[in-house]
Amino acid sequence: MARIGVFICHCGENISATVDVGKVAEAAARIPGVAHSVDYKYMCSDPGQQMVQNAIREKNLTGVVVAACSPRMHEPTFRRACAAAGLNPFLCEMANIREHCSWVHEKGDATTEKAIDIVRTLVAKVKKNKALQPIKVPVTKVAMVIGGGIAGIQASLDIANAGHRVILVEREPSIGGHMSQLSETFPTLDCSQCILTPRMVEVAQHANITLHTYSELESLEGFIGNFKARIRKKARSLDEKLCTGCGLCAQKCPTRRIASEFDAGLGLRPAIYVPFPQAVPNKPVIDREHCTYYLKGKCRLCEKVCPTQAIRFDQEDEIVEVDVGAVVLATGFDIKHSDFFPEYGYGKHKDVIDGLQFERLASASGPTLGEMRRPSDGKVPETVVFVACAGSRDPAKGIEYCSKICCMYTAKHAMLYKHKVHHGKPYVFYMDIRAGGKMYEEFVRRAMEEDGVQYVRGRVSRIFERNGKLVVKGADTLLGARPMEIEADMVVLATAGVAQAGAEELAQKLHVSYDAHKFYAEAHPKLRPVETNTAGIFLAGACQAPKDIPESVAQASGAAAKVAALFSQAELVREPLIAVVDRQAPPLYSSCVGCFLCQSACPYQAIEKEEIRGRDGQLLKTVAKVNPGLCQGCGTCVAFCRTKSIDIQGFSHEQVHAEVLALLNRGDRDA
Amino acid sequence: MNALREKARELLAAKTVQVVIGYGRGSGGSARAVFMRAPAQAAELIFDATCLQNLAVYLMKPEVRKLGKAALVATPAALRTILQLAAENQVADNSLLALAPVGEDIMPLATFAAIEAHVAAADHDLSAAEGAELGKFAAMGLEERRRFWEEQFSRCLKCYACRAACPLCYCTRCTVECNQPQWIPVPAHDLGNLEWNVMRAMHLAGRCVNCGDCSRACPVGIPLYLLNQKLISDVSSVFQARSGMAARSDNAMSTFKPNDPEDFIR
Amino acid sequence: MPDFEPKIVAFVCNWCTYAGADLTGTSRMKYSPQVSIIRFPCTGRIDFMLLLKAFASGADGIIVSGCHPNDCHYSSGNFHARRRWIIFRGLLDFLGIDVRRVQFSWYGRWGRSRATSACAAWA
Amino acid sequence: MKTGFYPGCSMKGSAREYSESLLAVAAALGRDLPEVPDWNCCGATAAHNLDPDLALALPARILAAAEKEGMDEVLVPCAACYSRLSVTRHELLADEALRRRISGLVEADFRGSARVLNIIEWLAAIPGLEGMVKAPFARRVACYYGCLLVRPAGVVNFDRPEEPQSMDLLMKKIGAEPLDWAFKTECCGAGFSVSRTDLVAKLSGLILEDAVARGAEAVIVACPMCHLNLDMRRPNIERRAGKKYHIPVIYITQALGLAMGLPAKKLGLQRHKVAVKFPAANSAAKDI
Repeated sequence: MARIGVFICHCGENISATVDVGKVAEAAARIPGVAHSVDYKYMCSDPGQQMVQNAIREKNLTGVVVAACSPRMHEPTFRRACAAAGLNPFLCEMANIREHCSWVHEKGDATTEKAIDIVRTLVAKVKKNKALQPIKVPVTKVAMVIGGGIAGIQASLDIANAGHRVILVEREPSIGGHMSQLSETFPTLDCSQCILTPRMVEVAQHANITLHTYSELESLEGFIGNFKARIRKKARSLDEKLCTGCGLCAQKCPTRRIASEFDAGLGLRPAIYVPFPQAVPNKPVIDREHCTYYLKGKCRLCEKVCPTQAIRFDQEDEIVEVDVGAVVLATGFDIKHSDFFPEYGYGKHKDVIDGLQFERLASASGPTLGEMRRPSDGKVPETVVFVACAGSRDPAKGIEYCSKICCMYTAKHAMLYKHKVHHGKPYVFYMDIRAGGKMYEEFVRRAMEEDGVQYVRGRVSRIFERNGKLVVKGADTLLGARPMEIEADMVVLATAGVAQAGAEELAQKLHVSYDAHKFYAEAHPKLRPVETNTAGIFLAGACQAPKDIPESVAQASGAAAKVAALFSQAELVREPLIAVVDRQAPPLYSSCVGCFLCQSACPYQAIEKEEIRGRDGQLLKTVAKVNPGLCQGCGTCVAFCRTKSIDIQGFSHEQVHAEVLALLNRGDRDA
Repeated sequence: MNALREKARELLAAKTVQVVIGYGRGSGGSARAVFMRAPAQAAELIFDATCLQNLAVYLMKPEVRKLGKAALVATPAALRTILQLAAENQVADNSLLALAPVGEDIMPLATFAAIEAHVAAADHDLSAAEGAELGKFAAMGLEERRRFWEEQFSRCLKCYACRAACPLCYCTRCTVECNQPQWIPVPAHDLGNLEWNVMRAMHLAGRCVNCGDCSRACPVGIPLYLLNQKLISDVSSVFQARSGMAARSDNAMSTFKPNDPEDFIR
Repeated sequence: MPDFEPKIVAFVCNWCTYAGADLTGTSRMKYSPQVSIIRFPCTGRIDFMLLLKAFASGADGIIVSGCHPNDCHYSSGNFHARRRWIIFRGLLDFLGIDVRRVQFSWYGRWGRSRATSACAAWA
Repeated sequence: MKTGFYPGCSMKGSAREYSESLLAVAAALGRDLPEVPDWNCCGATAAHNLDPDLALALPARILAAAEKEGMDEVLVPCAACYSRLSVTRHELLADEALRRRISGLVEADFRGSARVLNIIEWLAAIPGLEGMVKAPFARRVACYYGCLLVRPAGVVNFDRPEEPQSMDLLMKKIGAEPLDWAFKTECCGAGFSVSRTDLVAKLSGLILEDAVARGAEAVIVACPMCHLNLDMRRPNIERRAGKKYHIPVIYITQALGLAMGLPAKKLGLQRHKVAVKFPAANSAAKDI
């Protein structure tokens, strides 16, 4: 027979002002199964909790109902109090007679009646509660970071420095990401390589970090703490141990006219190449689509000149299997290129370039070794027009969001241009300047006032070539939308930041949700920005949305902290409010008939197939089984299952059924 | 009919199947299910307008499964049932042989792919007459409908013959038998009958293949097919989903589309 | 029947609507005491059998409310629920039960206007 | 597939040659174009400045008449009428209450079953146009779409709004060499032709200047308003620019007619202000 304790709180007078708490206590005492019913001014206070604990011990209660505020407020408090008194915390329920009763109704019998209804409902529920133990899941203390840009590097270093092993997977031949392509960075004009390469070297030399470059994630199974990842190490056609990085092969390689991805198509590279001088690892890769040997079976010059015979033409892709406990997604972003804009000539005009291409022109390791020369004829451009919001904030083009970093790098570009071409005339067409970071506004102000960049508030409607000049048609909305035409030598489009190519496929491999623009979805935009809805998978950097370097680094450290917290305990402890498929004695073994229609109802792929075999190993039945690590306790499968074979702890069939009947004032047994 | 008998005798003689489930002549001119084990018995097989029962129901009975691989004389409804059972992981491919009567001769369908192709060829939507009958209900007033069904359900004995006849009611422990909590009241009073019939219809939503056996089995003649046809027409018109068309298909009720209509939600 | 007091049961999800109801409390908005709330982890957990059981046990009106599509804490519970509600409502109407007695909604905040209008709609 | 023809006021007035050339080409292609019975003015820019309901009612009445006549689509050669009819059809199909109210106003039930086609869509849908070419229109041409034919993109969605190609492709089919120029969709001054002719002189002048600078021998248009500004306002353009422009402006239907070997008289070429003459070098169409 149940022995339930009911504790009614006055909450000072928040409850007692409109609810006759004495009457509720009396009514509760009369409910069958209630062994103790008392009211007190402040249940959540220490003396209040003492009352609950004493009652549990003295009357060895089998369940507790605290009629007070919302469970979202003090459920943990009272559950901890019950646990301290030896009662399983999941045998304690809150009856919300404040937010849902005393505060929202006038003083009167109806309000007190409702309070009694609520108490009776929760007493009925608590009689059906079961003692539950928290779920313990082992944790593999190895983290996998996907993406070797600044976010991935920072996350890897932080996790490694917290004493855990890290596997960093980077798709390109070298880590560094877009930051390695930049010339200088706002707002301090630090040289990008100077502040990045030490971190890259630190990653390569860190004992805890295993670096897989020119590699991609093949698949990921498992759940938080127990992922199994398969990484495809694409064949570099090189034995990395023998290669000393001398670079002789790249110098001698005859196939030299391949557009360099690192130089955003402006510079050229050979078929066997190291993307940039400070690459980590500084080991070349053979581009099999352009290498003459792979196309026509001839040449093999690199093999001949290589002092350590490190070239391996027959090398195959290799699959590496690793167990990891957490994954940090830091795959970064990409930008739209000039061929996306019809009004700017669909990429026809050579001197209409995008932001990354300008960075390469300005960079000392760029195709023009840092000299400001335009791609078409190598002349120094006298007049350069920078177009902000090229594609961003433009619903007609399907990119309605602001890409956040273009105002800042456009100001930086204009400033760099002026520093290199003192007599040059830079114009910036903008809609609104968004310089919200620390020292950002001052930086843009400096570009305007000290470097004489001509800021024109208005959109560029069309760019076309006319006798050697790029005619930029726009309007100056601060001067009465006066149409203006600028004959420019070069135009730099600050194009929209978009998701990386392949972001969607990677998200599908990890079951991580993403938005319409293929940016990964954070668990909560404000309160859980570095987590995803998939337990154990975290986010850092621009793969979640376009953002600048300081924010990416901050998010990377945030994600690393989450991973370190996850790895800080031997086992992962989770609330046991999850679904369970019933099991029974043979021959039934389970009421589940194995239709598995529940699998498509589960958003977390938490329902697996379990084969029940007889002692002779013969397959008797295939039934559903819930993976406690993955199930988040939504209960969608529970309401779907026809035979009610799957039930959720904390909101079980019996509990909610009892609540409905009790609320409508009918006894349990009245069938 | 003799093509059928010939085929059955040949299958049993060659032991390709252990039992042929077909129709035999029952009492009073009706047809009843027969289970042929020996080649000679094949002569009893018949197939004419009286053979309506959906024999696929026997595929789920343990007693029949024990007999080994079965060949089944399959009406279109039975073929749809086999595909729906396949979609619910209850029957495996190549574990049965469907004999689909086409005019005078018999089309053997050994794999789900063959059954799917055969099923796809014909039209399986609700017939015009069935649609019209549903329309008649829609035209009725709310009160008129309530009285109609109240009267129908008042005659329900809770004998659960409809559950026994339905090939898709194969759950080993049906929720009706669950008493902790007592979902469906045991006595055959009005509220209990309503809850049972609503639950039966809802549990067949997106699954029922409209074979009509539930209504034929009901001793008190409640037009149960109307409930299922109503849900079939809703599921197909609102979700464009049709059960029993493919061996591997998502269940309409356990999947969703982001743009499902929600005009009734405030 | 002016003094007839309808008994309304509200099946709500723990995240948007329950928190919304709490918020309605903290802002001291008033609504009829005839409405009582039962908490579920998600609208996906609300079983049509419970709505049936509530009607059979004497509830006069039912409110079922959860998070707005795309806001679901479990990402798709409300989408599944919506699909079931469409079919369940169709069946109830077919059986002659007045579907206005069951109000489905996505409640960000449980405003007084919503609760009372729900009762009014019932009456 | 029954195709109706909505001429609109300009085709019976200042742009008669557009209608003549269209009907000549249609006859040669064996396509009959029955006019929409009892058609009325489409309201052009005047209507939606005055009253939004009027701006919807006029086109709705036209389309309702076409639907009653069983027309599946209506060819609307004038870009302004095309824009008004397609915007109206778009808005009324999107808002059921509005559709009922406007149908009530014009006492005709607008259903929206008839699609609205512009001249290029209609021509592009005719198979084997190349086969009909007897004398290829071997000229360097600047295809001028004007601002209404391809916009607003959401409603019209017929070609790329910023950098359209459809007229260029059609001209290529009949042997012409369409130039890549920058004023394809720039405004010619449109309705300001009467009130602010100076503006038209400037805007249309810029268009002609760019076309001539790139070596175009003719400007091809598909809208009576553009033709009027580029052709009839030529004296104003020349006076403002201080130089002569001899480049002729012809409708796409006229160019097609010439390529099909139809006589210039039937194409109404004699009605143009700027003589349709081409330099002697390539002589497909002699001095007319």
